[in-house]
Amino acid sequence: MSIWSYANPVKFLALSARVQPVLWGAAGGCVCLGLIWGFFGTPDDARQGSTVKIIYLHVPAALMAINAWFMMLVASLIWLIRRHHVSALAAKAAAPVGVVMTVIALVTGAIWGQPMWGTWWAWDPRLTSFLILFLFYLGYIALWEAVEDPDTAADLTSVLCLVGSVFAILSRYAVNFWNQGLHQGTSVPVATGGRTVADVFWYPLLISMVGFGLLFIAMVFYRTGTEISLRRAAALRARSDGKA
Amino acid sequence: MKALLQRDLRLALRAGGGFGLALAFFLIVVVLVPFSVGPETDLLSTIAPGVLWLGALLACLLSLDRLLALDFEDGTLDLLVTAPLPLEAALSVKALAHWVTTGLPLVLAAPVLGLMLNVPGGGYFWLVISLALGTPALSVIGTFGAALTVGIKRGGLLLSLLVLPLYVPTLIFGAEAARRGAAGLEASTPLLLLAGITLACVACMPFASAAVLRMGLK
Amino acid sequence: MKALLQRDLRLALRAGGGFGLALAFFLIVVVLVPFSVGPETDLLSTIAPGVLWLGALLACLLSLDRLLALDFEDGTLDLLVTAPLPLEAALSVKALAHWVTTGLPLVLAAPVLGLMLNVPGGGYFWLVISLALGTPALSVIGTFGAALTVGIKRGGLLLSLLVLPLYVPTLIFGAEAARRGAAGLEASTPLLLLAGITLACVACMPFASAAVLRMGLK
Amino acid sequence: MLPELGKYAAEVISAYGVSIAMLLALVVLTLRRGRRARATLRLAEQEAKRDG
Amino acid sequence: MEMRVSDLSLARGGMPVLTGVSFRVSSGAALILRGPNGAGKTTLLRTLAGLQAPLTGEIIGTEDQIAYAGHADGLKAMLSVTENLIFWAEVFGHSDISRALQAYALEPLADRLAGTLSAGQKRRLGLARLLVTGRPIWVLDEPTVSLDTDAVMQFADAVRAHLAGGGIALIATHIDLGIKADVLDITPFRATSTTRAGASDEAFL
Amino acid sequence: MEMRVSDLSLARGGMPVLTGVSFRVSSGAALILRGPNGAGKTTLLRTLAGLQAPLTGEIIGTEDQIAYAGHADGLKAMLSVTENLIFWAEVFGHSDISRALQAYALEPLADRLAGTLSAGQKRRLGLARLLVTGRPIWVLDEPTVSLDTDAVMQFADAVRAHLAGGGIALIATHIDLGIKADVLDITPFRATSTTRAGASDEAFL
Ligand code: HEM
Ligand SMILES: Nc1ncnc2c1ncn2[C@@H]1O[C@H](COP(=O)(O)OP(=O)(O)OP(=O)(O)O)[C@@H](O)[C@H]1O
Ligand SMILES: Nc1ncnc2c1ncn2[C@@H]1O[C@H](COP(=O)(O)OP(=O)(O)OP(=O)(O)O)[C@@H](O)[C@H]1O
Ligand SMILES: [Mg+2]
Ligand SMILES: [Mg+2]
Repeated sequence: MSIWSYANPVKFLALSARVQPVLWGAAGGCVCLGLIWGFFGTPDDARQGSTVKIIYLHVPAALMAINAWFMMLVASLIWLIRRHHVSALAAKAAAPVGVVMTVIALVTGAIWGQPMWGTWWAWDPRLTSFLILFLFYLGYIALWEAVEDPDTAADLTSVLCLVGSVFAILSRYAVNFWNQGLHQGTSVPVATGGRTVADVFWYPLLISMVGFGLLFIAMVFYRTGTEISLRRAAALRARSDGKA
Repeated sequence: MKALLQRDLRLALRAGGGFGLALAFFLIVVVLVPFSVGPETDLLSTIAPGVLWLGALLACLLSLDRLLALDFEDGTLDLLVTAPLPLEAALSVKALAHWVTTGLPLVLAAPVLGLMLNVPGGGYFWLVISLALGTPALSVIGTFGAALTVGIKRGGLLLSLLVLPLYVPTLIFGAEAARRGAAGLEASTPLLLLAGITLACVACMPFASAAVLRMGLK
Repeated sequence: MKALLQRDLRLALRAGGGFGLALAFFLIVVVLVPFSVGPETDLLSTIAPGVLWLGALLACLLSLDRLLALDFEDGTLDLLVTAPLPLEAALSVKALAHWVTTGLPLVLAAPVLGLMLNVPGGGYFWLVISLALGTPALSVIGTFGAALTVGIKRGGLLLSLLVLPLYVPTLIFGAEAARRGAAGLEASTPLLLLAGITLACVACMPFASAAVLRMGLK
Repeated sequence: MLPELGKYAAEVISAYGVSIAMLLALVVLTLRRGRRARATLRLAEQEAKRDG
Repeated sequence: MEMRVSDLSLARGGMPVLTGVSFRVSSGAALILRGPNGAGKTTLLRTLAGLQAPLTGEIIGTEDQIAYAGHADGLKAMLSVTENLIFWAEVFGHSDISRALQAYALEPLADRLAGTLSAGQKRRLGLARLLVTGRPIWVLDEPTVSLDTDAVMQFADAVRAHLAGGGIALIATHIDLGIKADVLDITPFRATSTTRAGASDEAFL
Repeated sequence: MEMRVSDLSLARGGMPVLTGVSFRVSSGAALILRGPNGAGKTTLLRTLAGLQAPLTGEIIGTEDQIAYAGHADGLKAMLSVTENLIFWAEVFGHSDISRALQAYALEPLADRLAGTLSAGQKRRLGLARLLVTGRPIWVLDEPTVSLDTDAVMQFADAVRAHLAGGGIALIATHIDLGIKADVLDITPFRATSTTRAGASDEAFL
């Protein structure tokens, strides 16, 4: 059976109902384990003191904020090319989760900035491009809300997501050009191969990142189901009204 | 296409048509800045290039919602879509008309308003050049935003929300060039980047705008 | 009157209704300022109170054109004028609805956005107070402007042009109070003057707005 | 019970507090909206079945 | 109750349009205004509704009595049919909208957003609004535009009921409505170029 | 020339409205669409004009041949009658507007701003626009709204002349136009609740 068969909304509903418990369980477990281990079970950093503990929230949230947008981009493309409703609704469902992740990254970063840099906020490129990402999320959600016809809304938001992605990358370079920053470089080893975080910090961080990822997936599954239910209820109602 | 350009310009010149209003808005923002940040000359001349760029951007933004919404409301857009003109061309022409009625006057007025904020001597040249290179991108990107929000009742502010993040790269390079120019630094790198953005936008955005408009109209 | 307030608030909350969009615009202006004037923290914190006031004013301004124009276009205004409600009351209610959907959120958001521009510590209190006292005047004066331009097709920018000079006194006292507060100076004099302006506007402007609207509709 | 957080206790705890609160709020809102939507759907399905 | 209009002169855009219009309509009667395009029907009705002032002449008995329905319907696309009606009912100090919904067979559409109605359905909603105002004088400008034959009949019934209840209706129309009423052709009152009736540009002649 | 529509299904707002519509109209013929309010006439005409896509079915022979006139007229209030017409003529690659002005007796109004016309005068201008497009297929949605009897006659003449020149006209209307034409009542094609035609909400059923 092809994976596209789950592009049928009703089938997807059934599938999501089946995987829900596993997903939520795993997500909850990982998040709790990572955060508790991080908070209670790791030593303080020599330079940063206890504030390193913020990393277990800050980095996973920041990662998920970016990945959520990326997932929306892929889902938008699928909608534009293959016109699977589930895909469009998944993009819609992911956006609010992405915003919350963005806000968590911003807030924990701000709180961390106070002791480390002596300021809540600085116009550092990394922070600034995150703020721009936040604006893109807001615009995307506002557009979904504003367009009445759901299919048109899906079309328009998909194109916005595409164009927005291009401009988000452009902004990233522009911002880098505009200001050299305070924020430290990346140390998650995906890009660079080696990592700069000591093992004591690394394992809980890894678990926490996995947890945030799972939480995101669980949430998107569930919320997509919600959107499908709403559409399906509206469709059924409309049919029976039409008959009346 | 010539007909469309002519009509748009003529409409802009008629009563309530908006020609010169972007200019007036620009002027007023520049006038209000000293009221809000205080009258110190040094401070003003430091922030002057930035304020002028920001003012230009906001003035542009504010005039976007009449770019397509009026034509939508009175049914002109429906008829244009069925006309023999390719929609991409029609939208490019409308963007051009928007630039001629808002961007161009702002470019010409910037040196005069710069006086009021004490832009340092050599800065005028770079200010004008950067605005001249950057404002076309603002119009073209704005057309895309207008096309996105066209079916939505009075999308005004939504339009701003969608368009502003898209304006960020243009603003950064434009303002950077103007600021460096005013400070007597080398400003050709940001200027080149700005020109690149404008060219790319002018070349690609009309297709996105037309696609989005077709989706929105149905 | 309750019906009118309810309807306006409900419409604002519906899709495309504009609630929260003023807020978004405010946010975006604050974000764009560093891009245009540069990222230096000192400079930013000096101009912060002024920028926030200017941003609030512009956000308010941008939402004015939907205050009456939509009701005019679909004929609601004609019907309201013939309804048993006194027009003055109707316009006051509409101004109130405008304030609740734009001014109030701005007041609440100002401290957060102040963070981003590094408003000095003690300044937050005065900033919020001055905005809370000043924004109602902005809504009421804005209603007058909207009534003036109601018959004019897409008066958007013309409206801005007419209203901005009327906003000057409010802006001066409001920004002055916020700036003094941020600098740790005594700020109660401009604050009192601001309160006076607001009270006078709320008391008198609806009559002017109603008069102007009656003239414009015929 | 709490580990020794030194002079940064306030920061660390508030960071955790705010983040966890936001995550919880997101989950709760998601679940609530989801429950409601699924309830509406069940109702609509029953109606549809009844009306044939 | 009776409304009386005597020797009315009207201008539109600074130019006199009609002069010397006089008529009276009493309780329970309807008056249908006819005249070619551009004759001044809309101008006359707007003046009666108090939306513009006459140049000369008097209008008696209409103060706060009029419900006006013009070319635009005053409906909000983003409110549902019910919400739209309730709003207007409350503005006019009433609250019951069921009769209005019923008169124009709007019940099946009650929860639809007004923006998603077809042209004729919108018009029916616009006319239903008249029933929730409780006003005795209806001033209607081409009310049956876009209506199908059923809906025209519903409208005629509503007008007849209104008249039977002692109301008054003034209707400008180009087509036949099937309502028993006096007809006033306004063509003879059209202002000629020599008419002097106090229009604003006359000061310059 | 001939236009052919086969087995068309249409949706509006995600709901199927019409299914299985088929007809053909050949050069020189007119087709009048009838149906109660909300039947789907506007939806059908917009689809034919290419403003929305059909769910299923084929439309043949309309590509770049259609001049559409819907509920809104596409007139600019701040341009004069002549300027409005010239604009549309140029968009469609023509330049002569005198025939259009004459057909609807618009010469006396030629220099007036479109915004200062009465409802019927505006409509006449909107219809005159069709004459400057030079397109062979006219798709008209309730064209005679607000028109007086003279103007309705002018319209009928214009349609007859268009047909005589080998054109095609599709007209949705509720009233009688005095044009010899086939009538298609679309009521039988209304989608029932069990219709499956690929409307966007069907994926959810
Ligand atoms: C509002 C402010 C902040 C924002 C929006 C922000 C944003 C981000 C983002 C997006 C990442 C992930 C980047 C990646 O992994 O490639 C990240 C990672 C990180 N941030 Fe922040 N940050 C902020 C403030 C801070 C502060 C104040 C500190 C501490 C001094 C900090 C320390 C870190 C660390 C240690 C990482 C992990 C870097 C790595 O190993 O990849 N951040 N931040
Ligand atoms: N703003 C304006 N400025 C100048 N003249 C105007 C204006 N509005 C309308 N007119 C003219 O006033 C006259 C009366 O217009 P009115 O709208 O009252 O006509 P009407 O009888 O309602 O016509 P219709 O049947 O077409 O609706 C017309 O000749 C019209 O052209
Ligand atoms: N945006 C929308 N969303 C949902 N349904 C809609 C929307 N627009 C129209 N409809 C419905 O689609 C159906 C067809 O509408 P359409 O406008 O085609 O009817 P019509 O035949 O032109 O009617 P009229 O004679 O009143 O103009 C109607 O039942 C209408 O209520
Ligand atoms: Mg009229
Ligand atoms: Mg229709």
